[in-house]
Amino acid sequence: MSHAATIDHHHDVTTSTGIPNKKLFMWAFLASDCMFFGALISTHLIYRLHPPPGSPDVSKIFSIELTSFSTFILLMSSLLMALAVNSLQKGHVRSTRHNLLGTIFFGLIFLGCQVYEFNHFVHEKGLTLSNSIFGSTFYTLTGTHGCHVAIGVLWLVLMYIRSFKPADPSRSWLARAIAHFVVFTITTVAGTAAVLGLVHTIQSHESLSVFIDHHLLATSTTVIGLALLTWFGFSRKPVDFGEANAIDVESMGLYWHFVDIVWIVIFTVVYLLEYL
Amino acid sequence: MSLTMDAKIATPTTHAGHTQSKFHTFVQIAMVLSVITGVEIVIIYLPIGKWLVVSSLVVLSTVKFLLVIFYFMHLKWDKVFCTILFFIGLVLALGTVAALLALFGAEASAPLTSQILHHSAPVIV
Amino acid sequence: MDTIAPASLPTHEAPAAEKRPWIFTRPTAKTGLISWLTTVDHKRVGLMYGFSALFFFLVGGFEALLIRIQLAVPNNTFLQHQTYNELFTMHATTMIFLAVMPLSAAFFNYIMPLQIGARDVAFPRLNGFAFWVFLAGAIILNVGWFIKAGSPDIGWFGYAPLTSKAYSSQFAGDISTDLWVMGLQILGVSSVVGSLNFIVTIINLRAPGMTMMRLPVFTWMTLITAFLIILSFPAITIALVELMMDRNFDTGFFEISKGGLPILWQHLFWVFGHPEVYILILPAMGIISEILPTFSRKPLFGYPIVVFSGACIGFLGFGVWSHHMFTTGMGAVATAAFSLATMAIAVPTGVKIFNWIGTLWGGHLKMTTPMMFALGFIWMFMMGGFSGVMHAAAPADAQQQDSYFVVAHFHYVLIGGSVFALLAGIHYWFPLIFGRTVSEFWGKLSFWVIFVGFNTTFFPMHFLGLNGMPRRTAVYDGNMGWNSPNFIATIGAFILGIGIAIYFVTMVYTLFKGPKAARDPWDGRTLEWALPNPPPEYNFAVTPSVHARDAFWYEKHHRDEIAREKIQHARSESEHGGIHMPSQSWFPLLTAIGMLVGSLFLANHNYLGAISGGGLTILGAYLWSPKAQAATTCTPNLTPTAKTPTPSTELPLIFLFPLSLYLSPSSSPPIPPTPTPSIGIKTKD
Amino acid sequence: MRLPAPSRIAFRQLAALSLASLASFLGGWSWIEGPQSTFDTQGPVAKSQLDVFYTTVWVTGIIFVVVAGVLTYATLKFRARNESDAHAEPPAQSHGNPFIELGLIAASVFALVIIAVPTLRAIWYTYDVPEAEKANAYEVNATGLQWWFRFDYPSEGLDNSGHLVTGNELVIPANRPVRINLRTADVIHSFWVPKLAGKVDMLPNRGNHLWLQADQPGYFWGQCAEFCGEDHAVMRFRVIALEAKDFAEWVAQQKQPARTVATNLTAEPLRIQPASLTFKRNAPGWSQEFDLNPLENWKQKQFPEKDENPALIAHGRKLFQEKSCISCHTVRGHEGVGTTAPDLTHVGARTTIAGGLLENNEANLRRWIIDPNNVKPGNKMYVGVPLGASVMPGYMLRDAKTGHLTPNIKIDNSEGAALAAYLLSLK
Repeated sequence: MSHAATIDHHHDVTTSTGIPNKKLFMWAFLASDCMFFGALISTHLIYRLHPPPGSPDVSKIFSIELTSFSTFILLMSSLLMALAVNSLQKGHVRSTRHNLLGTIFFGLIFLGCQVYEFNHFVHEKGLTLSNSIFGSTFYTLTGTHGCHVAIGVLWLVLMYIRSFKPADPSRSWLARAIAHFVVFTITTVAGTAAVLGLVHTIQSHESLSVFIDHHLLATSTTVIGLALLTWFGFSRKPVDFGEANAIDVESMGLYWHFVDIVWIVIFTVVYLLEYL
Repeated sequence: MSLTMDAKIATPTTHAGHTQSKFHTFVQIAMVLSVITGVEIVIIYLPIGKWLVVSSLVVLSTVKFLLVIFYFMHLKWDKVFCTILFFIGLVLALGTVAALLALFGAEASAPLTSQILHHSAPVIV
Repeated sequence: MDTIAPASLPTHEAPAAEKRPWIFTRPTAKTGLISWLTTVDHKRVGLMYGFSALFFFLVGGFEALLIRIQLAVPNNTFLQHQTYNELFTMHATTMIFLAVMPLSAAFFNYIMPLQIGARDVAFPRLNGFAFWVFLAGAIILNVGWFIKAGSPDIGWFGYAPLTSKAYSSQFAGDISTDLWVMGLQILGVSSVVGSLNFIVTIINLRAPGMTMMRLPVFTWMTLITAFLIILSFPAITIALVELMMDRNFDTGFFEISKGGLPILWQHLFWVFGHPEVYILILPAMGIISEILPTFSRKPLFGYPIVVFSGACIGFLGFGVWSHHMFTTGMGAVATAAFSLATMAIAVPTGVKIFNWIGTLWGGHLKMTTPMMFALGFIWMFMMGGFSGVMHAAAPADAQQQDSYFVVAHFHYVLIGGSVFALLAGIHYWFPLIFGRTVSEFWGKLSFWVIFVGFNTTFFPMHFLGLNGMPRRTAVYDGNMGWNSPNFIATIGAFILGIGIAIYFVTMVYTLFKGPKAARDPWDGRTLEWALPNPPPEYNFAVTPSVHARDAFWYEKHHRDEIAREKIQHARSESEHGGIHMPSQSWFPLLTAIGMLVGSLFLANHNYLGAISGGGLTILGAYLWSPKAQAATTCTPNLTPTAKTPTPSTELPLIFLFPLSLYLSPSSSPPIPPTPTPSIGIKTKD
Repeated sequence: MRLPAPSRIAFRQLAALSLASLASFLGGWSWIEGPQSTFDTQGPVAKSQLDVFYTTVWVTGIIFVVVAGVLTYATLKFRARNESDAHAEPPAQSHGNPFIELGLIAASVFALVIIAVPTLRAIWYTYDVPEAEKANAYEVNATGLQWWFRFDYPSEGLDNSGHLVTGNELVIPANRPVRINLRTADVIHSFWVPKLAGKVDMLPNRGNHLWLQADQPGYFWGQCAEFCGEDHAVMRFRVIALEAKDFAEWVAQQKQPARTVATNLTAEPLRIQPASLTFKRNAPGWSQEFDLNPLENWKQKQFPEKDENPALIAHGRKLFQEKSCISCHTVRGHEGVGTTAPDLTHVGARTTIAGGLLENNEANLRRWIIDPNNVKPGNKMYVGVPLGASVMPGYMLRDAKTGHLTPNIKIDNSEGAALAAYLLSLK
C-alpha cells in the first residue's frame, strides 16, 4: 500500500464496503467471541443459580477491593489503547509507542492481580479448581478471560517491537526483533519476581539487604533487561511503521477493548452480584 | 489491506469531521467509566430492594459496555455495518444465555438435590 | 523457480531486497511439493480441501460398510461391540467434520472467489493455515486406529458423563476420548478461521457492481454458512474446554459426584450441533441453486426469497437446538416452544423447494449428470424434510428419537441432500477446475446406482425405527421383526458403495485421460465460467464489472459493452502495477504443525510437550506476522492461447505418495522459462 | 428423474414383479408388527403419540403427493428432448412471482398449524398423568445402570425395612396409570417400551419421569434407547402388565423372602457332571415357544420348577457364597446382601436374565454364569465395578494402570449347574 497518500481511517477504497479487511475480520471474530464467552458465562450462572450441595460461601472468598482495582486498571489500559490508535492515525509513532507500553504495563498489572487473586483463593480460601463446581466454573471463566488478556499483551509486545522495523529493508531486523522479544519476556518475569520479593520483604519488615540477598538475580536481571530495552527502544532511524499501520493497531485495539468489555460483564455478573 | 488484489491508490479524501483530536473525548469517557465502576461498588452495599440493585447494576454495566464499544472501539465513527456485525453475535449470545438460564430455571429442569440423588441411587460411585 | 522480470514490464517501485537469513527466504516454487506446502492460492487450498475430504469420505464410507455388514443379520459376530461403537462414532465424526464440511469448504475456497470476481480470498495465508489445521485435526481424530487406546467410542455427540474419566478410561493410558476432544477442538479452529476469511472476502472483495443482491446464491449460502460456523462453534469449543478440564484437571463441570449437570453438555453441544446441521446443508442448497438455473437456462425463481429463506434458516437454526433433546424431560412448556420453533423452520426450507421447482418451470431442462443429481437432491431432501417435520412434533419424536427412523431421516438429508449436491457440484465444476469433460454415460450410471443404492439402504430404516429398533446397537435379536429391513439395507449399502466407486473411478479416469473441455461448457451464468479452464493463478486477467445478477450470462448477451469496459479496466490496472498476488509462505504450515504437536501432547496429558507445541505455534504466528506486506506482482497474458500451469494431475499424486516429489513436473528436467512467459513475476516488498 | 427405460410397459412389468417379490420377501405386515412396534399401541400414551405421528404422515403425505406431482410434471414437460431443444434460444428469463411465493408460504404455514394443534395437546397429555387420575396412579422408580435396569416399588414396603426391588422386569397393574420416576446410577440411559409409551431419558442428577398405562394385561419388550457404553445394544428389559388381582398376588409373593427348598441332608457329596454347553458369542437367547404366548409363560415361571434337585440347589447356595456372589447380589432371607448388582430374591420367577438378553432357563443361566463376558462383553460382573478410584473386582481383577485383567473368580460347568439350579429355585 502506498504510504504517501493521505489515509482515511474510516474508509478503505480498495474494499467493496469501505471497511478495511482487518477491521471487518476483527469485528466478525468478536461477534464469534461473544458466543464463546456467552457459553462460559451461562455455565457459570447455571451452576450459581442451582448450586450443588456443599458450594462454598462465595462472598467470604471474594475481595471486592482487589477486583475493583483490577477493573480500574483494565479500564485505564483501554484508554491508553484508544489513545495509541488515535496517535498512530495521526502518524505519531513515538507517542504510539508510549501508549502501547502503557497498555502493556497495565495489562501486566491486571494479569498480576489475577495471579495474586488465584493464589490467594487457592492457598488461603481453599477454593481450588477441583474441590467444588464453583471453583471449576470461576477459574475456568476468569482464567479464559485471563488467557485473552495474556494473548493481548503478547500481541501488544509484538506490535511494539514491530514499530522498530527499519524503513531500510537492507538492514537486518528479524534477529534483533527476536532478541528484543526475548529480553522483553525475561525482563517481565524477572521484574515481577523482584517486585513480589520487595513487597514480601517490606511486609515482613526485613532489611533491604535481605531482599538483595534473596533476589539479587531477579533484580539485576531486571535492571540489565530495562537497560537493554531502553537501548532497543532508542531508535532514530526511519522506521517502516506509521499511519498506514494504524489499521493493524486498531484491530489489535478492538480485541483489547473487547477483552475489557467482557471484564465489565464478568465484574458485574460474577463478582458484584455475589454480594447481594 | 496490503494484499488486496485490485490495489488502487487511495484518493485523497478530506478528513471531514475527524480532524479534531479525540484525546479529550477518550479521557472523559475513561473518567465516566471509572465513576460508574465506583457507583456500582457502592450500590451493592446500599440497603435498597434487591431488584433495584440488580436492575441498576444491569443498566450501569450496559452503559459502560456501550461507551466502550461506541467510543473506544470507534463504532460511533465507523460504518454501521461493523455495528450490525458485532450485534449479530452479541444478540445471539444474549439470546442463548437467556434461553439456557430459562431452560435451567424451569421447575421441570431443576437438578436433583444430593439427598434425592442418594436416596434413589445408592449404588456405584 | 527463479523469479522472472521481463524487461517489457514497467518497473514499479523496485526496492532493495530485504535482508533475511536463508530460513526466511520466501518460497517461490510454482510446481512440486513445496509449491503445495507453501501455497496461499485459494484454488490450490480448495483442491487440497477437496482431495482430503474425498479421502475421508471414502474412509467414512468404509466404516459405514463395516457397520452394515455387522447389522446384516441378527446376532452377528462380525464385529466386537467395542469396535462397533468406535466405528459408528468415527463414521459420524468423519463424515460430518472430515468429509462433508471440508468438501463444502473446498467449494467455498475454489468457487466463491471466482463467483465474486476476486483474485484471492482476503487473507490468503490464513486460508492456507485453515487447511493445514484441518488436516492436523483429521490426523488427531484418526490416530486412535493405530494405538492401543483405540478410536473414540463415545458417539459423535459425546454425551457426558460417558466421556468422563470414570466411564471412558479402561486404563491409565486410554486417551481415545482425549483424542476426540482435541481433534474436534482443532477442527473448530480451522472452521472458524476459514469462515472469518470467507465472510471478509464476500463482504469486501466483490468485483465492482457485484452488490449483495447480485451475489450468486452459492456465494450467499457460503456467507450464511460462514456466519453459522463462527457463531455456533464457540459453544462446542467451550463444551470441549470444560470436558477437557474435567478430564485433565479434575474439575466438576459434568462430574456427577461433584453435582455437575450432564444435561448442560447436551445443551452446549446442540447449541452448536443444530446450526451444524445447516452448516452441512446450506452449501448444498447453494450448489443446487447454481445447477438448476444453469441447466434450465433461466434465472433462479424468486432469488430474493431464496436468499432470505437461507438467512432465515440460519437465524432460526440457533433457536431450535433443544429439539434434539425432546426426550430429556425438559418440561411441557420448553418442549412445546422448541416444537413450534422447529416447525417454523420448515417454512423457509419448503420455500426453497418451491423456488427450485419454479426454476424448472418453463425452462429448457438439459438432463446432464449434475442436473440428475440436483433433481435427485430435491426428491431426497423433500423426503428427509418431511420426516423432519415428523420429529418436530415432540410426541411423535418420543417414539422416533434415537431409533432408526432418525437414522433414516438424517441420511436422507445428509446423503440425499448434502452428498448428492456435493457430487453434483464436483461434476458441474469439474470442467472448470481440471479442464476436462466427464463422461455423461458413466456419470448418469453412477447417479442411478447411487440413487437406487441409497434408497434401498435408508428407506427400510424408517420401518426399522417405527418398529422399535434403537440406534447405536451392535446386535439385535432375530425375533423383533427387524431382519429383512436390515438385510435389505445392507444390500443397499453395497449398491451405494458400488455407485460411489463408479463415480470416483470415472472422476480419476477423467482427471488423467478425459477429453479436454471447452471453455464455458454448460453455458454458465455466473462469473467463474468467464475464466479459461483451468483458471490461471490470478483468476481474472482484468477485474470484471458486474451489471446484473447472473453476471456472466449478462456478459454473454452484452459483449460490446463488456469489451469496452475490459479495455478500460486493463489500462487502469496496469497503471497501478498490474496484478498483486500474495506470496507463498511456510509459516501457516509451521503454525499448524505446532498445533498438531501441542494437541497430541495435550491429549496424552503431557503438559510440557503441549506447551512446546504451543510455543511452536506462537513462533509460527510471530514469524508470519511481520511479513504482512509481502506480495508479488504478476502481469497476465491476455492472449487466451497461453498455457497456464495446471494443478490437475499434480495434486492427487502429492496426496497419494510423498514420492510424488520425484514424479511431479518440477523434478522432471528443469522447466525452461519459455513455457511460462505468460506470467511475469517479480517480488514486491 | 426418469429411468431411460427402453419402453414403459417393460418398466411397469418389472416394477410389478419386483413389488410382488418384495412383498413376499418382506412377509406382509411384519415390518411394523414386531414386539417393539410403535404402531401396535397398547396404552393411551403410545396411542396419543401415534395419533400425532399419523397427523404428520397425512399432512406431509398430501404435500408430498402434490409437490412431487408438480415436480415430475415440470421435469417431464420442460426437459430438452433432443439436440435442437438443448440448443434452442433460452426461455424467457423470468425471475419469479411474489404472489405465488407468498401463497405457498401461507399454505405451508397452514399445513404446519394443522400439525401443531394436536402436537401441543399431546405434549401436555403425555407429559404427566392427567389430573383426574393422579390419585389412582401407581408409582414406580426405574434406575438405569450399565447395562441393566433396577425397578423399585416405593409403595410396597417390606416387613423389616426398605421396599420391594426387582431387576429387568417391571411388573405393573394393567388399566391403571403408572408413573415411573427415572433415575440413573451412572451414565445416561433411556427408558423405552414402544408399545406403551415413547422414551424418556434417565439423566444423572435430574429427576425425570414418564407415565404409561397398559390397556390390558400383556408382556411388553423394552430397551435402553440412549447410547450408554459398550453393551448398550443388549440393555433390554420387559414390562409385564397384570390384572389388579394378579398384580396384588404378585406383590405379595415378591414381598416374601427368598424361597428355600427343603434339603434332605444325606451328607452324600454331590456328584453331578452335567453335559457341557458351548455357546457362540452373540448366540440368540430367545425361543419361539416362549414368544408364542409370553404372558402365559411368564405366569408359569411364578411356580417352582418341576424337576428341582434339592441337593444341587443347596450346593448352589453354598457356591453363591463361596464365589463372592453375595457381595454384589441381594437374596433376601438368604446370604446375599450386595446392592451393586440386580436383586436376585425372586430371580427364578423372571422370564429373562442378563439384562433382558437371555430367556431364563437352566442352559442360559449356566451360559451366563460360566462365561459372562461371552454373553455381554465388558459387563460389570466380569470386569468389576468401579468404586471411586479403585475397582471392586468381578470375575476379573482389573489393573487400574494398565487395564490388564487377571482372573479372580472361576466357575466351571458343574458349579455353574449348581448355581443355576439355586437361582432357578428362587421363586
